[in-house]
Amino acid sequence: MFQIRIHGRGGQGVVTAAELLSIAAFLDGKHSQAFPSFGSERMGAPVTAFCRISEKEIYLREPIMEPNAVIIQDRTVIEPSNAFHGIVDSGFALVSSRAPVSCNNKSIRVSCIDAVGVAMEYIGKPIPNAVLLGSFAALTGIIKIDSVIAAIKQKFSGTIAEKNIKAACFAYDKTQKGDL
Amino acid sequence: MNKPFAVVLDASTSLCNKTGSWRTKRPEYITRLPPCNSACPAGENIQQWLYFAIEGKFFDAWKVMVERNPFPAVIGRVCYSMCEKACNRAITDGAVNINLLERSIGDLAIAKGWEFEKNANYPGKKILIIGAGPSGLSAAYFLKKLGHEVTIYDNHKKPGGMMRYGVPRYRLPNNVLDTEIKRIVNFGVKIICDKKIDDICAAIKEFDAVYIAVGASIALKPDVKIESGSNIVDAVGLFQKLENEDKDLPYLGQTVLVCGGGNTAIDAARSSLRLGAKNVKIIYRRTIDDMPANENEIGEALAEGIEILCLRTISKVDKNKIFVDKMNYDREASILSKSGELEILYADSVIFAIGQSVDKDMFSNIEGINVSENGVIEVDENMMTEIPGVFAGGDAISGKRTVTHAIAWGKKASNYIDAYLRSTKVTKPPKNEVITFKRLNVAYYTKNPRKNVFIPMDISFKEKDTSYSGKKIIEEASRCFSCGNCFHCDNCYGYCPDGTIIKHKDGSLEFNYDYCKGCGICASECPCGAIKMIEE
Amino acid sequence: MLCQLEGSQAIARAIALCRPKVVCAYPITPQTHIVEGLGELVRSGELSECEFINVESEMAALSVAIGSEAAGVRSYTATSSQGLLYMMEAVYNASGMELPIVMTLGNRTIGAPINIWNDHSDAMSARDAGWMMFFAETNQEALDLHIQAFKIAEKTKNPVMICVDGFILTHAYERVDIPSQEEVDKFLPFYSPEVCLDIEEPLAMGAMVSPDYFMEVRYIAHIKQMKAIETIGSISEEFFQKFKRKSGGFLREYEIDGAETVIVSMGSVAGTIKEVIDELNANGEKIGLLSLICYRPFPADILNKALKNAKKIIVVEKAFAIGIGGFLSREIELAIKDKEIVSVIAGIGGRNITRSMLKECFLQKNNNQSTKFLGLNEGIIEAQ
Amino acid sequence: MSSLTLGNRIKSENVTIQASRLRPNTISSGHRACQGCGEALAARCAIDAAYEAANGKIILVNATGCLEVFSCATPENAWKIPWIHSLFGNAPAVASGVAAALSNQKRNDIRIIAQGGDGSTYDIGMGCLSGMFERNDDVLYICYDNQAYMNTGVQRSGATLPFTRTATTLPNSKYMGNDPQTGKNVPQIAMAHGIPYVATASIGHIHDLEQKIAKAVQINGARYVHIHVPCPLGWGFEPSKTVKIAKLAIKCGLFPLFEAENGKVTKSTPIDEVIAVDDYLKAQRRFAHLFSKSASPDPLSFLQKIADKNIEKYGLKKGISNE
Repeated sequence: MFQIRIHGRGGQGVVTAAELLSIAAFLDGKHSQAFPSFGSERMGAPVTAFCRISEKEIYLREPIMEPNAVIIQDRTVIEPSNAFHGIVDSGFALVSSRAPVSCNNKSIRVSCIDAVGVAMEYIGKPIPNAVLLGSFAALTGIIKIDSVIAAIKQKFSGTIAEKNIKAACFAYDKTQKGDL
Repeated sequence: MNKPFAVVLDASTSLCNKTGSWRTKRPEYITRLPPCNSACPAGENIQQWLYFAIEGKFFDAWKVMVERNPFPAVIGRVCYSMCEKACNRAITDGAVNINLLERSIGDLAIAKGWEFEKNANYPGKKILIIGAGPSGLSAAYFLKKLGHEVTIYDNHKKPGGMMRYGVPRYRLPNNVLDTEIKRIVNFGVKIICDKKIDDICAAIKEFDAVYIAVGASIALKPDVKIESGSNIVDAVGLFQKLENEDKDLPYLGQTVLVCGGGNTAIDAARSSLRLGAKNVKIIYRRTIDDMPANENEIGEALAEGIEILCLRTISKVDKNKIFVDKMNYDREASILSKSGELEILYADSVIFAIGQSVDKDMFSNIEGINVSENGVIEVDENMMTEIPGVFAGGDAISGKRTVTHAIAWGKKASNYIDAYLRSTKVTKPPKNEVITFKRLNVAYYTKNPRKNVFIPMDISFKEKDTSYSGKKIIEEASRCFSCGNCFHCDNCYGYCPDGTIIKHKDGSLEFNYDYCKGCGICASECPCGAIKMIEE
Repeated sequence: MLCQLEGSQAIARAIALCRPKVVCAYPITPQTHIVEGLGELVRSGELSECEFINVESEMAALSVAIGSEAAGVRSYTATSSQGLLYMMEAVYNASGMELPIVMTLGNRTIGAPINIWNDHSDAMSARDAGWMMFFAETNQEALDLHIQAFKIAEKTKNPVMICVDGFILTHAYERVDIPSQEEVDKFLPFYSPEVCLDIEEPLAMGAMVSPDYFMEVRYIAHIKQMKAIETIGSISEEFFQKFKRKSGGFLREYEIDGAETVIVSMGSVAGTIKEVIDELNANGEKIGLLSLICYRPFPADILNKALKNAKKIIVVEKAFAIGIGGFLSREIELAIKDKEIVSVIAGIGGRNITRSMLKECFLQKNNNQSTKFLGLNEGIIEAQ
Repeated sequence: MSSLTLGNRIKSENVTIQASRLRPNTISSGHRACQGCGEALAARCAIDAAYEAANGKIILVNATGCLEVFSCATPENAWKIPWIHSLFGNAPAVASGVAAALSNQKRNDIRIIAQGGDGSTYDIGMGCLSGMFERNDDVLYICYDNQAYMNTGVQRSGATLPFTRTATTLPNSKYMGNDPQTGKNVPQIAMAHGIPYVATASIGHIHDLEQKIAKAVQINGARYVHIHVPCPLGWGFEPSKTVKIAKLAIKCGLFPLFEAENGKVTKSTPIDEVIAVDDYLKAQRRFAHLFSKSASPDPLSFLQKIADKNIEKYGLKKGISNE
């Protein structure tokens, strides 16, 4: 089972990111489970969402405390959300950040992408989730980029879907190239 | 259907709950005596005939009238209308114009040629009636109705008595009177005129009973000092001469003073105008509101320019100089007194219309028929004289001398005579309680003030046609409050919170005491006081 | 059709497949996504011939459903927590009038203190209201239960409440198999009640009932609901036949054969418990799980049979009554006597229930405490 | 004869349905209302009128209260038409539900009426009522206003008049009955929702009441008719006086009869002859303390001012007609 935790702020599409991840995994033929950190979601407040991906049916309902990967949509939440907490050895941390980010646990593979910058360029809004998912697909190989695209298509429609797909693909390619 | 138990119920199942057991008082439909009926000397069921008139059932209305009065068209013209004075509507917006309605329906009967319904031949007794005035004719009609054979003798040229000789023609045209008398003749009553009764005792032997209804034909002498050379006329004498088209009419002159307050006084005044007088005044002791004459008659007299001088009595007539006392009248205490103030009037003639008395001479040689000092024939409580089988009635025995009273006497006499002939007694049905204004809910009646009809007329002896026709009869009759008698307004039915009143197809109403809780809203909201709450 | 859907959306789809004619609700977290989803399905026309009514309160929400159901059409509402309390008078009313309304309860605790997170306090507050109550373990089950719910309700003339853990299920994206409209139509016939407000056959519903009849009314309701156990079983069986999926019914057993300790729980926590059992049994423990789906009517006999061989029963329950303790554990005692029953109060007000907590709890022996509070922060308690 | 009585044996126009031999009697005899109950009378008048206007296609939703209790208690149901009682405070919402169901079935020919007393209308059911109004649901709501909680023994409601004696506003040395600074006006609140039709009516004027109900029934959307129903028990007068008291309330101006469409007063029923409020108040024991020897005249003048204001506001001397 692969467990992903997503950190960000209300309004950045954190829960959507988890949802898209779970849909992408589903489209890959896997079992997946996405759920938010429950609460009254207020714009700007730190938000966490979770996603489990497995070959088998998933029973577990506890929050993800030992993720295989974290996706951090806003580097400023790392501290308040204790975003690197519990990541398994050699786990992934994908951070939306222009500047490099470091982690005390050196076994964690930290990658940074200026997801907001890419989002502004492709989508015109500072919503980095599609960019990060593209990058995540490339980084971990847990989900296929085609499934991410299909998930975005399922969730959104029209030009919004197109723009997000372009952004995701751009990030995927960039990550594939190791151009982070 | 599998309904949830107890929570879901079929419609109208409450009907099995007989809430009538809650009741401590029970409403009942009653009839109270309307004041008009109560006031009518003839005992006409006015409220009932108005009820039919409202429905446009004029024949039914007329039938109700003639149950008590064979002269609707006449009475509709000459009655003093006690009914209207008693009418509860008088307190709000004017009495129902009962008199005019009676005339209108009476005229309709004449126009339509309605006749009395002949009863099955009853082997009755033979009855002689002396006098074809209102009382005699009325008694004849009612006795005939009871199945008797009736003959009337009258010493005048024509039957009618005071109806013919006491009322001027412009008020009661001959054709109206003739038709209504003719109807009685058609009914089977034999009338023989120009017949002198020389020996009433002999006549009695021929008949099983006799009814003396000779009226009061002698004008009362006024208690006034009259100097010689004064021109004094009695009203009844004047009318008789007019009726007989006598050339030898008394001289009235230009200025006429009439003394009296009844219809006769008004008639005399108005007749004077018609006979050429220019200046006619009526002198009356009390106020105009106290005058017994009909409101309409007074109104018309005033309209014709007749002046009514109230609170005055004549003390002396000296040729054309009339000495008048001014009076004080305390209506509440009913005290009339001289004020001490004097007045002198001038007139070419003075007509007294102050009443009549019985012709004493008529019975002076008959033992058993006594005329009292008051000028009336003495009778016992059964209207019988000292001679068994000889009855007397009408103006001859009463002080209240109106056509209506006379008709009432006739009806009354018929009952006593019939009882005498059958050797039974007259039983009077119990009189219902008279309904007072307080018991009415007048708010339920649409405001509709009385319209008095004054048609400007040329001053002649021709009657003016004020009779209502169909629609107007209904309109005016509809002003009736129907005091004390259900008129099917459905208030009780509609206001009952428990829906306990059953309304039948014919509109009649019935309490369903199974459900009536006795709240009394029905009685409380009845406009006419025709429901009474009675303790269970 | 397999889909990856949020629980609330899955429920909304299930409801839409049942073709309700009236849907009404008042927003309350965590129920909101369900009615939002339905609102959208109605607006898009996917759920056609359905009146979607935005009401002013939960009281009105259930009252509208009472009205429409009484008028003879399939009606649905959803709520949570305080909303259920606010409509509670109507909750009793709907069952008292035998109106087969289906309601989703997105389970959330009850304040004060105000708290929007999951536990079963709200459901427990309505446990005696005469409704049938079912708890979903997964979103798939939630979906399936709703389809069964209308059939159960309409057949037994008893309203049905489907309890779905707030956030944990309502907000979780999972794989669900959504049946086709044809399949659902075959399973759930057109609703045509025998008794309703009908001008052709006027009846009065909701009469006042005096002491002369009231006890009988309640007795009959009790007997009817106990009898409904048969109906629930057969409908679950029919569902399995038609949809080839075991769903609904009374309880679900996991590793129960030979289990010495049997865990009893309701709702989504069963998933985590299963993971814990797998792990512990791999190490030689003999633990099984009995996930109770049908809470009302309380299937005591069925539970009794299922728990017959257990030596110890641990009831993991997400609600308790102040002043006495767990509800479910006490009711389990009705089903089975003379067994050690431990009540574990867990997840109150949204407190996480983790594998490690459960593991520790299941392994604890010689327990003198009959009621335990899972994950209680002793530090806070002491400080108070 | 008169057009002011309920019936007229001669004319067929301007007579009430209540006078008709074939009136529907939607509420049957055998119900358990008190003797002289104004509400029982009003209910039959109103629902019969509605029944006629809707060709018999009526469904009733009843809030808890006197009317509900006396009309439908196992095993006896007085209603002739489909009827449902749910709760005290939810009748408008239940009616909305019935309306939704019927609208769904394309049965807009069936008209829905919700009804309740002033307690359920003014107080406990206000939220549901406002919601029903605001959504403009196709429901006619009838409030039978007897100005207190009669079913529970005459306690004060939001409709209780100033200075009224009720079981919870007993006059004593400090208070002259109900606090005059309290209370609300639901017809005005209904109008503020801008619903198509609002009217006040009284059992003191059945012609007017029937016309208003008939009109209301035929309008689509949310409608509100407020009927003044004197209560012999709660107000303290002889059961036979129910209709009289209702008439006095109209005549003195304390209960104005008017109609409003889309939030604006369009018509008012003129008073023939305005009377002083005293004539109305002194006929009832609930105001007896205002007429005791030691009573201050202030409460009476306060109530007179309310009446005067009504007369002015609704043009009751001549009546308004903007039709």
